[in-house]
Amino acid sequence: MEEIIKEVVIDEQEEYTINMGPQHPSTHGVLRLVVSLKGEIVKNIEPHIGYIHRGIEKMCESITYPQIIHLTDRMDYLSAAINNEAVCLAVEKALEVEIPDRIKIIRTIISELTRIQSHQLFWASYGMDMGGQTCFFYGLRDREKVLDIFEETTGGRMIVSYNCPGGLMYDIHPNFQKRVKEFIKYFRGVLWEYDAILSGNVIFRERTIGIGRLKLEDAISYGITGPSGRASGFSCDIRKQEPYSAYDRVKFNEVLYTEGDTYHRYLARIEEMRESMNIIDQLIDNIPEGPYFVKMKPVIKLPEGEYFQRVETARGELDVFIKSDGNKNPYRVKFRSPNFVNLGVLNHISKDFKIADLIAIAGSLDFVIPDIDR
Amino acid sequence: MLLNTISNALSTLSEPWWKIFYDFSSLTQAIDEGLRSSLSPFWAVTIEMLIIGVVFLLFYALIGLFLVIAERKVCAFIQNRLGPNRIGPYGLFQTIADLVKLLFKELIPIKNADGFLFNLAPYIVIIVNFMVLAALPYGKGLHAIDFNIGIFYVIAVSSMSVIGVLLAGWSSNSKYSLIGAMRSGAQIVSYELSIGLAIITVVVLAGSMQLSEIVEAQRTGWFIFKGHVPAFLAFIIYIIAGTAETNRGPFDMAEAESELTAGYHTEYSGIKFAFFYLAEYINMFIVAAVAATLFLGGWMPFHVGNWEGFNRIMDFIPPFFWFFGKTFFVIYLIMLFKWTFPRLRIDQLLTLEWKYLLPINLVNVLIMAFLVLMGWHF
Amino acid sequence: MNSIIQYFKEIIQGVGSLLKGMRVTNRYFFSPGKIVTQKYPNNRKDLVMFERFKGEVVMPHNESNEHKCTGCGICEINCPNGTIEVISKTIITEDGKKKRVIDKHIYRLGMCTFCALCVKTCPSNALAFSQEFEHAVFNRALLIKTLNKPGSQLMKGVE
Amino acid sequence: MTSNQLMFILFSAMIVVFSILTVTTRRILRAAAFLLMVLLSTSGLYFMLNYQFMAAVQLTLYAGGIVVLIIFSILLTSHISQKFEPVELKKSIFSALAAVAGAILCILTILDYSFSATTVAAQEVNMKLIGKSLLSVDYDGYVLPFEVISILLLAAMIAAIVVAKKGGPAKTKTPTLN
Repeated sequence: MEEIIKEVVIDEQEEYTINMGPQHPSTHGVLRLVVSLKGEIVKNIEPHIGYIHRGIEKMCESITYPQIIHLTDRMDYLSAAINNEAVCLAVEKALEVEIPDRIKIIRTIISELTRIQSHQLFWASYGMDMGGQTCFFYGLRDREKVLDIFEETTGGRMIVSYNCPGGLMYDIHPNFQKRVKEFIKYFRGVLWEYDAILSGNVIFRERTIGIGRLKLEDAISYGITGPSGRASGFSCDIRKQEPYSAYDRVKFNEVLYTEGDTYHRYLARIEEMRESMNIIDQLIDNIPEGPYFVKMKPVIKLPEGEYFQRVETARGELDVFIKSDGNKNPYRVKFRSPNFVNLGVLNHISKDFKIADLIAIAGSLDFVIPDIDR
Repeated sequence: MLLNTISNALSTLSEPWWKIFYDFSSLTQAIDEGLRSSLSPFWAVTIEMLIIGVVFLLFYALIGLFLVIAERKVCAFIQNRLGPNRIGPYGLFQTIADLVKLLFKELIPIKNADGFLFNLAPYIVIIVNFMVLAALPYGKGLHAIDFNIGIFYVIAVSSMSVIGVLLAGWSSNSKYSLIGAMRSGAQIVSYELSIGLAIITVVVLAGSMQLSEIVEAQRTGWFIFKGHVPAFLAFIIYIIAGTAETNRGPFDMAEAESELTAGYHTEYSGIKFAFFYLAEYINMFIVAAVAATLFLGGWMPFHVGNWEGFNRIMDFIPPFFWFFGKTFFVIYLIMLFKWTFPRLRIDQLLTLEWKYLLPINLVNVLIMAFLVLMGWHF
Repeated sequence: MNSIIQYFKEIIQGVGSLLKGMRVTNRYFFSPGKIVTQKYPNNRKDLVMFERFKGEVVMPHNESNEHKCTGCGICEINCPNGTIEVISKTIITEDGKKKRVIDKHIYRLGMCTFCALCVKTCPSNALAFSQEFEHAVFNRALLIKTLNKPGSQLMKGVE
Repeated sequence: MTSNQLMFILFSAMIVVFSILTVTTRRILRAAAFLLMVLLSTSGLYFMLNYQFMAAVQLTLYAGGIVVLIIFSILLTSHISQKFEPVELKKSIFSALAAVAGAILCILTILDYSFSATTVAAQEVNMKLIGKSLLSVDYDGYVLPFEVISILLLAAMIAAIVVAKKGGPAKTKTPTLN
């Protein structure tokens, strides 16, 4: 059947193109993939991006440092708190501010909760991409609990704007620790369902194992970071390599696989949720008392120079580069967003697979389109 | 006049009205005799056909609407949701509102589409559904046509529904539609083999193709119990292949919305889309009804050996309800498949058929024939 | 022979994994207590938002229609996208001094990104977030709000 | 007029009309669709005769099998915008003549045969009888033709696989069905 379609293609053309997107159920936003197909075999993919470009980097040049935070929320909206943290860390590094432990630990917990909810949404939408719509609702059901924790403490659900240069916007809510512990307990209890419904399912395994294999050297040369890179054996976890906030005082494993296929990219995220829960377990009872912010000058001016900070978002390495000319606005801000780089490898790994595999591969790279376009 | 005839016929019924639920043949015979006594045979037959047509139209619409709401509710409960809950009690009238909406929606003409085939395709699917529905035994004596070759007729007619899908995909002049149609063509054609062989397993056990006889043969026990392992295997295979045949659940490659947006009915809108949508649900009903008839004893109540009291209680439930109870059980199974499993890829789908279902099925038929020859079934 | 065993093993394992998934979904189908849907417009009465929820920026007034806004304009400076506009006027107080007070504190809800910088930086804590989240209106002009109520005055003791 | 006659006229009219449409339409898939209608009407005639086995075979083999195959191959090879050129006048005259000649021959043959009206009502054919005669080796058994056709079909299937395989194995990483 496949053979026939391959050889006698419609209109006797060798290849034909399909526009996947900007509106397509499985591009998770306004990504447009121009896919060349030969029958059902993908021959070439040309991503067209920019449908949601807002010029965040340019906008940053005209606003002050505390104001930049709210824009970073809107890049990778699923790792909002981690993006905030990146800018805050860069600014604090520039000003050489000593950050108390309390802030560091709270930041780490919020980051890991962010990571968990991001991976929950990944699991949900990946299940949906693969046709198992029930996954979507189970994933969102569990994510809701994290979002409630965020909402109680930060006032926002997705767009948290919780970090600010010098600390946090608010202190943690009195219920915070209790609720986080409840959530961890609950989530440990339902995580086996994720395996029962998707990870262990024979259809899912057949569809993902061995599909879209990314070799270690390719992962490194394309700069694929985050769980997608670690599934290929690329040890790229910033939390291990350049520990920031409180990551130097917690024990956790960097989830590494060598297979590099779709299934292991998926599995890396599931395992990361477990690791994140371990990290939170270690920190949640040890939040020291103290202020939740360091008193900063009313107008923050960075000394002239270039500042750089790397953090590990849910999707990979986010680098913030700030060049300051001593003003209250940065001279230039550059974000190295993980999704934009990860998108680059899509054509490389999904060539010669079927169109259904393309969905699986693209889903396993877990794009957030606003982060690609910024 | 017509109503008079029917009410006269009803008044001649000797038994109380609720007895009708146990045996419809007295009712249908009474109507037939009533019509024939007052009209010429030509008009009697015409009016009977009309009555049956109207009844099936109503039945079709009701089953379709009910299944849509049922599916939405089932999937909602599976997913920890409430499902439709706005229109009517528990949202039960939601589908009626949807239907009204679809009726009023614009039928968007497609540029460069083959208009004739584009419009024909949904009707082919619908007509095929009707033709199959007519042959199913719904209860004792509730049977539009009882063919000698009943089950063969059902396979024969349902094999045509793929034509509607193929025509729809091709005439839409859309690549997504065409890929969807191709997939569904390959899928339906290959899974028909499994359905056929699974049915043959039962036919071997029953020794007849007439649906009423098949049901009657299960008076002493449903075939799924009577034919022990082979019948059970055939049931499983039938359910899997039936799910694939209706383009549902993990086999919805033809409309795979995460890949092909909506597959073969991407370009359809309004009531024509509703036809495809409805036909999918009626197809599911047909598959479930045939499964209930062949494997679960049709309208036969559940009996256990010689537990007289238990069997007596089971007999109290009218056959009509037995049939629908079993059908909805199978429908629930099929829905559970859809809402649990991720979708297969097209080549895995064909591998499943040709590498697993078909060989097992062939061996299964052989074993069943052997069992029947040796008389080892119950 | 080995491959035949493998064949059946695959089938059994596959069916087993499918049944495992079906057990989960089936269990949820028969446990209506786990439903998480909130019937939103019906539960309006007992729907409590978290106290920190950033619904919209408001200026709390006390019973005698007094607020704490001095019209300093720090919120306006801190707002990253020009959501807030503070229009002040000069009045002559009882003791004959000229004093700048707020005339209108204009808040454009449609542009607000809820970054909370205005609330946080306000020196006199005049602004706060309300838990109101039903912002839908038919006219965009309705999203431009004046936060200080008509006739309101600066609270005593706030400078 | 009895209802039987009415149905007969209806079905025969459908057969005639759709046959003509099949050969006159200039779009290939429409021709296939009309052919499907012809086959359906034919099976309707069989149903009228109470020859249900034949009718169902007509449905499975022709409507469900052959037409699906035809449509499938059209789907694979032709585009929706393709239309046939109108046939030349000379060609159409010749084919019309050939058709008329064939029709005359058939009609003459039919008229030649004296159809004796039967009073026996049409009977359903027993399925067991059909099954037994299909597998019987007696004089009127069909086991030999059955086997011969099976071998023919097997050969055709093998040939089809060989033809399809000509292009060499697909250069895909995923297993394809062969």
